Amino acid sequence: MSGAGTNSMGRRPLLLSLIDGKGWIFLAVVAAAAVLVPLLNLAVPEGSAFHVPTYVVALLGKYLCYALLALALDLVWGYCGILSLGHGAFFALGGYAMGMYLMRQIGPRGVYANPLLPDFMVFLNWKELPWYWHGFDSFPFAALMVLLVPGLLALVFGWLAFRSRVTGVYLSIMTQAMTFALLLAFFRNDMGFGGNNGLTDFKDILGFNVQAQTTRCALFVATAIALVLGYLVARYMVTSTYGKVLVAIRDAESRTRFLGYRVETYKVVAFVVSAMMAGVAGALYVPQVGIINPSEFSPANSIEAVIWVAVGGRGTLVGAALGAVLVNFGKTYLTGALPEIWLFALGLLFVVVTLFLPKGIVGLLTQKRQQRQEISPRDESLAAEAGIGEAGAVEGGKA
Amino acid sequence: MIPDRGLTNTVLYLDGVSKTFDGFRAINNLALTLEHGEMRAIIGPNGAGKTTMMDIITGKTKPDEGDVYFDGTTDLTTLDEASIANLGIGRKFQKPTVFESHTVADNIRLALKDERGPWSALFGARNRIAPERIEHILEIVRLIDHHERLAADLSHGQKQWLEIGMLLAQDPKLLLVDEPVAGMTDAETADTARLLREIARDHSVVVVEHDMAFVRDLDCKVTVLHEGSVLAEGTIDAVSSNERVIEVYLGR
Amino acid sequence: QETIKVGILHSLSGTMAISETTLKDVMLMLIEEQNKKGGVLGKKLEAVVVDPASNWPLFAEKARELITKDKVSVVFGCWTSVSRKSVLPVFKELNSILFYPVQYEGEESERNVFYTGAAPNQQAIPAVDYLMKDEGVKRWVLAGTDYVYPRTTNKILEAYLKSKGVAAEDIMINYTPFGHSDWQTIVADIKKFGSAGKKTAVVSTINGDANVPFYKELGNQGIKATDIPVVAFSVGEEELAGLDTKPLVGHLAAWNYFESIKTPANEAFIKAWHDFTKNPKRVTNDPMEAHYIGFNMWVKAVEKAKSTDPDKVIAALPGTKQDNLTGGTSEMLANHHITKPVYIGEIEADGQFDVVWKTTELIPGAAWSPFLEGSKDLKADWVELKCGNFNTKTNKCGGASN
Amino acid sequence: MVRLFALVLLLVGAFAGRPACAQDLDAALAKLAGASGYAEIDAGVAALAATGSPDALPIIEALGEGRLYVDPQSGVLVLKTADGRTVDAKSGAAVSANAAQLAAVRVNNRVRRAIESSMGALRLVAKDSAVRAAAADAVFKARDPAALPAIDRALARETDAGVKQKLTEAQAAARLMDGATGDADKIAAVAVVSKRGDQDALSLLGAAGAQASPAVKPAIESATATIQSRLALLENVQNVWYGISLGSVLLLAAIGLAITFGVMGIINMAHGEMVMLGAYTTYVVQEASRIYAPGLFGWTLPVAVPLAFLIAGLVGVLIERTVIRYLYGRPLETLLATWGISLILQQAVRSVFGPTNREVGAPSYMSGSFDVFGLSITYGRMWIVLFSLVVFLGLLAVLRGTSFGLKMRAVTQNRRMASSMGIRTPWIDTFAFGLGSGIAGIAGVALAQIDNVSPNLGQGYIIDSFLVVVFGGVGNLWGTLVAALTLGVANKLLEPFAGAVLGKILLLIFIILFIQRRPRGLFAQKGRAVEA
Amino acid sequence: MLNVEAIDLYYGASQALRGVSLQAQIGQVTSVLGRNGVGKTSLMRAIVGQQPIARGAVVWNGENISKLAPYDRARRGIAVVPQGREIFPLLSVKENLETGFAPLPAKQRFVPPEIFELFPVLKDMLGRRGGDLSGGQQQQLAIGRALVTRPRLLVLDEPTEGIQPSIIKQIGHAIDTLRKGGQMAIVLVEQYFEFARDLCDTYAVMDRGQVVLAGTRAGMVEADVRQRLSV
Ligand SMILES: Nc1ncnc2c1ncn2[C@@H]1O[C@H](COP(=O)(O)OP(=O)(O)OP(=O)(O)O)[C@@H](O)[C@H]1O
Ligand SMILES: Nc1ncnc2c1ncn2[C@@H]1O[C@H](COP(=O)(O)OP(=O)(O)OP(=O)(O)O)[C@@H](O)[C@H]1O
Ligand SMILES: [Mg+2]
Ligand SMILES: [Mg+2]
Repeated sequence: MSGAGTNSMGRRPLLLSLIDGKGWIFLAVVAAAAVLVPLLNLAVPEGSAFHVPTYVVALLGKYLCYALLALALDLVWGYCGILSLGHGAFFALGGYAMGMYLMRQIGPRGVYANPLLPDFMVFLNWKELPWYWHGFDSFPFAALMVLLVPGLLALVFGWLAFRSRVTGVYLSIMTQAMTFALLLAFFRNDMGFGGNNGLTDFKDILGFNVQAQTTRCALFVATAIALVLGYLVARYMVTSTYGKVLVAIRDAESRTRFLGYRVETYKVVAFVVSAMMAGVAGALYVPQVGIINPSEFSPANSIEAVIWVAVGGRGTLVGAALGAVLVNFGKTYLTGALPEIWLFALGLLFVVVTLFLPKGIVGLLTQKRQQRQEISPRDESLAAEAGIGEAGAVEGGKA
Repeated sequence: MIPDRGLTNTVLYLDGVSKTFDGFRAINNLALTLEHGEMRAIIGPNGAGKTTMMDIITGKTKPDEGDVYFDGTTDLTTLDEASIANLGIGRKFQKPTVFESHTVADNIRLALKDERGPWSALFGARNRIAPERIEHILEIVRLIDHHERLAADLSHGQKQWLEIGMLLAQDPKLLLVDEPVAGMTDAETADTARLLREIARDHSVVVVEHDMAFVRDLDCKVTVLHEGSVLAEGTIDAVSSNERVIEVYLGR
Repeated sequence: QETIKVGILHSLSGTMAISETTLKDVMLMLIEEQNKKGGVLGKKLEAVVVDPASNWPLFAEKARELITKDKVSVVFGCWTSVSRKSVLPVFKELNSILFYPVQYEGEESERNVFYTGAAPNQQAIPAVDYLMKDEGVKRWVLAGTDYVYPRTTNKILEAYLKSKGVAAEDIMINYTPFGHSDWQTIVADIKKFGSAGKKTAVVSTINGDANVPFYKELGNQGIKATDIPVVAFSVGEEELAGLDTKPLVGHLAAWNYFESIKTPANEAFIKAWHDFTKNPKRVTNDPMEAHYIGFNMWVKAVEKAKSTDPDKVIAALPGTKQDNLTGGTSEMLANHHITKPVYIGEIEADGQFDVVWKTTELIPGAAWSPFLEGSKDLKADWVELKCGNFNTKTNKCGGASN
Repeated sequence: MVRLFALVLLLVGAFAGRPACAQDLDAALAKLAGASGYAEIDAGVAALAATGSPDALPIIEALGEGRLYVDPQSGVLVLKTADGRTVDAKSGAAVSANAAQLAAVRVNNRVRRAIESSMGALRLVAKDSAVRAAAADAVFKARDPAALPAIDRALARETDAGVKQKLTEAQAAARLMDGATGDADKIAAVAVVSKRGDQDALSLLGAAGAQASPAVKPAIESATATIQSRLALLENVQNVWYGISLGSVLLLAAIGLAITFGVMGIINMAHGEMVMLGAYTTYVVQEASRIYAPGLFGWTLPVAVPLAFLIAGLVGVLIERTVIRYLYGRPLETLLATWGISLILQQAVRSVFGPTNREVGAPSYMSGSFDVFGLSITYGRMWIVLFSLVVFLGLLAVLRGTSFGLKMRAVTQNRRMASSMGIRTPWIDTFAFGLGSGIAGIAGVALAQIDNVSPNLGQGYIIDSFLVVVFGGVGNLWGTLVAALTLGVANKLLEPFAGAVLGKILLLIFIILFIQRRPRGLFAQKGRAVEA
Repeated sequence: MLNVEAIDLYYGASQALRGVSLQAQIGQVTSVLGRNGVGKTSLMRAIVGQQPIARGAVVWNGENISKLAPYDRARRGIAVVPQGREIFPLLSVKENLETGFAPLPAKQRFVPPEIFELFPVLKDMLGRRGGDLSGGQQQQLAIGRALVTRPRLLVLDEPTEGIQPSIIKQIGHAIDTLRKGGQMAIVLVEQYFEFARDLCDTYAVMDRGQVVLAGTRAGMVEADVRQRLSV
C-alpha cells in the first residue's frame, strides 16, 4: 500500500506528468510526419517509390486540421460534457479570418484587377471595402482575428449559456442553432463574405505562392506544430486540477457548485480555448484546401466532427485526433474507390464502431483495464449529462 | 430586514422563512438560530422540510420570503451556490452525490479547501496539493484502501463515507450534514457521532438524522421540525418526551 | 493496353446528387459510345468516377486526386458555381482541362475551363425578351435563391429591364435561402404584386430542391401560367419529373436544349440514353447536351492535336465545331464559351416542354456582361490575347500574373 | 385579347337570336387547321368561338386540353375524346387515323388565355351555377366594357343569389372601365367593388382611377383607402394563418422525434429518414394507383397514411432491434449510430428510387384554395393543419390514456428499476421506437404534398425538428405543439419585414436568447425531480 | 422458496460475491447483515436479476431463474425495494405505484388500500412527482411500489433508510403481518441491527463477499454478529 495520491501532479517533471503512453506515440507520429512528409515530397524525386505526391501533402494537411478541430471538440465534450454541435462555426470563422487575409493578398491580381476590392465585391457592384474588411491585409492582424473572433463568439455565447445554466441537449441544440444562423448569414451576399461562393482563388500567403510545393509543405509542418501545441495545451488543461474540475462538472454539475467552484467560468474558459483551437484549425485549413465557404458552417459538418471524436474515443484527446484522420481518410478513399455506394460503407462503419467499440478506437486499445458491465452507474450519469435524465416525462406530474 | 446587533454573533440566522412548491408549503415561517461553534441536531417527520431548509441555506432553493443570514451579516438569499460554499458553508447531501468518474482520492482533492478559480486550478497551488492531506482524510473515513478506485464503483455506504470525507476536506465554518449515518452499522454510527463531536469543537454543525441513538450520542440541542416550522426545541430527553413529537415523529 | 483517362467529377451523394448523378451517367454513356467507335487516337477511353459528395472542399481534393493520382487527361464535372470556383485553382495549378456543363452567372473565363452551359446572355436575356414581346409583360418579379448565380443574373436583368424602360417599382426582387420550402408568403406576395393591373411575370432563378415546393405552392394558390407566367432557368425535364405538372402547364423555361425537340440527332441521343440506362422513362436535359457537345469537342480537339497534352488540347479547342442535338452547330469560342441556340419552352402536362420560341441563330456565349459595371470593359480571348479578362480600356490583362 | 373577348360576347348575344351558321364553323375550323404560328391559332379560336355553334365548345375544350389534332394528309381537324377515340372534330364521327402522324394543334399561354376567356363567356349562361360563378369571376377580372350587354342579359336571367352578386360585381367592373357610363353609375359601381374589398378590387380601382372623371375620383380614392386598410389588417391575419400552417408542418416533422428523442432519449439522427420513407411510401402508392387504378387516385393518401406508418414503423423496429437496443444508457452514442443509419437509409433510397425527385401528386381535395372573410386558405394546407392536430391528439391519447405511455416513461427514467417492476423493457423500447418512427412516416405522407420527395428530404427537417422539440422542452408533448406553432407564426410574422433569410436568422437568435431565460425549454420541468 | 446456490458475481474484473448461498422460506424473514461494501446489495441484485452472476444459481420455487431478465422474475412474483430508492423521478406518486401493475392480471390492477394505511403520506401526495418527495417519502413510495405487485418474494435492501422512527415501527409491523400471511418470502438487508434481529427468522452475516455467519434467530449469538459488524 503506497498510500493515497502518490501519482498526484507536481511531483514529477511537468512534461512527464503531462503525457501518457499513447500521448508519446501520438507526438512521435505527428513529429515523424512533420519531418518525413515534406522531406519525401521535396527531396525525393517524383518517380521514386518513396516520393510523397503534393496532393497527399495537401490531403494530410487537411486531415491534421480536422484532427485539431476534433481535439478542440474533445476538450469540451470529452472532459466537460459540453456536446457542441456547432464547433464547425469556430472552425469556419477562423477560416474566414484567414480567407480574408488571403483575399486581400490577391491585390490587383483579381479578374477585375481592382486593387482594393475582392472580385466578388466588384462583381456585385460594391464601391468600397466594408469596414470589417479593414486590417485584414496585415498578417498579424489576421492571425489575431483567427483567435479573437472565434474566441469572442465562444465567450459571448458561452457566458450567456453557461450563466443561465443551459446544459445537455439544450446547449447542444443551441450551438447547432448558432452555427445554422451563421450559415444563413454567411450565405447572404449582402454580408460581404462572398455569399455561397465564399472566398477562393488565393494567391499568396506571407508572400509565398500558396500553391507552391514548398509552401504546401510549410503549411503542413505548421499544421503539425499547431496540432502538437494544441495537444499539449489540451493535455495540460485536462491533467491539471482544472481538468479534474471539468470532469467533476461533467459528472455532477450542481455538486461542483456546492464545493464552491464557479461552474460557468470553468466552462467558459474551456469553451473559449476550444473555440480558439478550432479557429486555428480553420485558419490552417483554408490555404491548404483553397476555399472557404458557408457550407463549413453547416450543422452536418459539426456533427461529423463529433463523430470523429466518438469514433476515435471520447475523452482521450489522442483518440479524437485519430478518429478525425481515420474517418476522413476513409471518406477520401471510399469516395474514390466506391463512389456509388460509399455512404453504405461509411454508415456501416459508424454503426459498427458504436456497437463494438463503445469507447472508440483508442478505447479498444486500452480496454482491458476497464471492462464494463451492461449498465454501470457511470453510463447513467452520461445520460443525465445529455439531458436525458429529464427526458423521460411526456407530461409532467401536474400536466 | 437587517437582524439586530445581538445576532451578529450567530453563525446562522433564519427568520420567517417560507417556501411553497406548487401550492404546497414545505417551509412555513421557519425561525432558527445557530451560535458560533454550536452543534445542532434537527429531527422531524419525513417531509418536514429539513432538506429543504438546507437547500435554502446553501442557495439551491430561493425562499419565497424570510431572512437567511450567515455570520450575522451576510444575506444568503442573494447569493448563488458557489459563493455560499466559498463563504464557508459545506454540505453533505441526503442522497450521496460524488464525482463518479473520479477516483476516491480525486474526489477528496477537489473538495480540499483552497482557491476555487480556474486560474489557480490551471496554474496555481491547486496542482501542488500535498498527498498527506488527502491521505489523512481518507484514513478518517476508512476509504484509504479504496483511494484508487472510481467513486462509481463504491457501495452505497462507501459513498456516504466519501461524501463525509469531502465535507471534511472542505473544512467549512458551517457544516450541514443530511442523514450521515443512513446505511451505516451501529458501530460506524457511534464512530460518526464521535467524529462530528470532534469537529464541532471548532466548527458549527447542523445534523439531520432519524437515528435517535445517534442523535443522543451527539449530545447537543435538538430542534424538531414539523410541517415546515419548529415544533419543539431542547435537549434530546426533553423533546423525546414531548407528546406532539411522539405523536408525529417517534411513535409509540 | 494503354488508355486515355477521363475524370468525372459529379456529386453522387448529398444535396447535389439530384442533379449531378445524371451527368455522371451521360458521361459514361458517351465514353462507352466513343469506345465503340474505336476510342480516341487509337486508344480506349477509361472513365474515372469519384464522388465529391456535394462538399466543396472535397471537390478540390477530388480534382487533385483525379489529375495527379489517376492522371486523367480531362475532367468533366461540377454543377454549382462554388464547386467550380473550388476546383479552379487546382486546374490552373496542375494545368488540366475542365468541361463545365451548367448554365451559370458568367463573369469568368479561365484558360483551363471550357464552359459548355449557357452564359446569362444565352438564357436569361432571350427569355425576358420573349416575355416582353410575346406575352406583353410589364411587371417583373425576379425571384431567386440567395447565391451568386441568381444575384448576378438578376443584376444583369435589372439593368437590362431598366434599359428597356421598365420602372423601378415594376420590378420586385426576392431572395430565399437554399432549400427554402415554405413558399406561402412569397407566392402570396407575388400574387399581390401581380394584381396591380399590369401583366406580370416571374423570372425564377430559384435553385434545385426549392423549386418543387415553390411550384407546388403556385399550383395550390391557383396561380396559373395564363395569369402570372413563371420562367425558370434551373428547371428542366429532370426537375419536372418530380412534379405533378398538370397545374403548371404553360409556365416556362429557357434552355438551350429540350428533350421534346424533334431532330434525328436528338432522337438518336434519347434512344441511346434509354438503352444505356435501361430505363425508357429517364429524361434528358440541357446540361446533358452540354456534356455531349463538350465531350465531342474534346474528342475532336484531341484528334486535331494528336495528343492529350493539355496545352495542345487547350490550343486546339477554340474553333472546334460540333453539331448540337437540336439542329445547328455549336462552336467553341476564343473565350472558352460556346455558341448555343436559345429555346423557350412551356411546361406541358406530360412533364415535357413545348418549344414556343427560339432564336433564329446560335448565340455566342459572353463571359463578361455589358450590363455590369465592373465587367463591361473586359474581354476574354485565349487565342489572340491569351487572356480571360483583358481590359479594353487600359489594354491590360488584369490579374494575369497567375 | 379584348377584341377577341368582344367577339365572343357578341356571339353570346347571338345565341339567343339567330341559329349558328354552318359555313362559319367550317371556315373557322379550316382556319384553325391551316394555322401556322400562335397568332393564327389564336385567330382561329376567335373565329370558332364567333360561330356560336354548340359544336364549338367541345372543340375549344379539346384544344385547351391538347386533344385537338390536324390530320396532315387530309388537313382535317380531329380530336381525341376523353376515352381515347379519335373522331372528326366537326361531325364527331370516328375516323381511323395514324396516331403518330397526327399533328397536335399547339397552344401557348396566349392561346390558352383566348380559350379560357371564350369558354368563360360561353359559360356565363351554362347550366351549372358553379360554372356560371366562375365565368362571372373571369369576366370581373377581364373588366371589359364590351361585355356589359352580355352581363346585363345574364343578370336578368340569373336566379342564383351568389352568382348574381358576382355578376353585379362583374358589371360594376365593366362599368368602371366604360367611358360611356355616367358618373352616378360609376360611383355606385365603386361602392359595389369597394364592398368586394379584395386584391382584385384594389387593382380594378387602381386601373379605373387613372381614367376617372374628377367627380368619381374622390369615391375611388376613399374606396381604395378603405380596401387598403382592410387588406393590411387581413394581411396580418393571413400571415398568422401561414404561420400556423408552417407550424403544423414543423409539428408533424417533430412529433415523431418527440417520442424517440423526447421520451426515449435517443439522439435520433435518422428521424428525417423515417419521414422520407413515409414520403416514398406515398410515392409508391400513387405510382401503383397511376398504373393499376387511376380512378382511385383520390384514395392514395388515405391508403398511404397507415402504410407509411407501418413501413416506417417496421424499419424503426428493425433499427431498434439490431442497433439501438445495445445503446441504452449510452445516449450520446446513439447520435453516432443513428447518423450512420441515416447515411445508409439515404443511400438505400437513392439506389432504389434514384437520386432525383419523385412525383407525388395532390388529389383534388388537396389542391386549390377557398376564401373565408377574405382570407385565402389552400386546401392542402388546411388538411395538413388538421392532420397534424389529429396526429398530435392521437399520440397524446396513446401516451396518456394507455399504460404503454406510462411504461415507456418509466423505462426511460430508470430502465433497471422498470424491468424489476415487471415491465418488459425490450418490448417497450421496440414499440416506442417503432411508434416514433411510424409517426415520422405519417408525417412524410403530409410533407410529400408540399416538398420534394428525394433522398435528401429528411435532412431538410432534422434541424428544425430538434429545435422544436428542444424549444418546447424535451419530453413535453404540449411543449412540442406550442413550440412548433410559435416558431411557425413568429417566422411568418418576421418574414414580411426581414425577408426569408434574415427572418430565419433573427428567429434562431431569438431562440438562443430565449433559452437563456428558460434553460429547459418553454415547458420546462422544474424542481427536485429534474435534478435527481 | 428461494435458494441461492454458491453464486459468484463480478463488477468488471472485481469480484463482489464469492460462493454466496442463501435460503429464504415462504412465510419467513431472512435478514442479511454486514458492513458497508461487503456485498449485500450485490446479492440482492443477483436475486432480482439486476446484475448477472458468473457462477452458481438462483432457484425460486424449484425453477432456476439465474438467466431470466428482471421483468420475468417480477412476473414470477419477485419484487424489490432497492437501495437508494430508485423511484421514477418524473412520474407522479400515483404513476410510480401503477408501474407495479405490469406483471399483474387485469383484475388485480389496483393499489391495495393497505399501502395507504401503512404510508398515509402517499395518499396525500398522489399527484406529486416522485422526485419531488423528501428522501423518506421516496423510501416509503419504493416500499409501496414493490407491494403493489403482490410479490411472493420481497427483497428489501435497507428499507428503513431515511425513514422517521414511527414509520419504521410500522414497517416492522407490516413485515411481520406479511410474514404471518404465509404467502411471502422476505429477504431483508438491514444495518439497523435491532430491527433486523427482531424481525428475522433466519439470518446471514456477510463479509468481503462471503457469508460468514448464518443460522436461525433462535441460535443467534448476538455478540458474534455484532463483532462481525464492527470494524
Ligand atoms: N420541488 C418540489 N415540488 C413539490 N414538493 C416538494 C418539492 N421539494 C420538496 N417538496 C416537498 O416538501 C416537503 C419537504 O421536503 P424535504 O425534503 O425538505 O423533507 P425532509 O424533512 O428532508 O424529509 P426526509 O426526512 O424524508 O428527508 C416534502 O413533503 C416534499 O414532498
Ligand atoms: N457498480 C459497481 N461497479 C463496480 N463495483 C461495485 C459496483 N457496485 C458495488 N461495487 C463494489 O462491490 C462491493 C460490494 O458492494 P455492495 O453494494 O454489494 O455492498 P453492500 O454490502 O450493499 O454495501 P452498503 O452497505 O454500503 O450498501 C463493494 O466493494 C463495491 O465497491
Ligand atoms: Mg431530507
Ligand atoms: Mg448496499
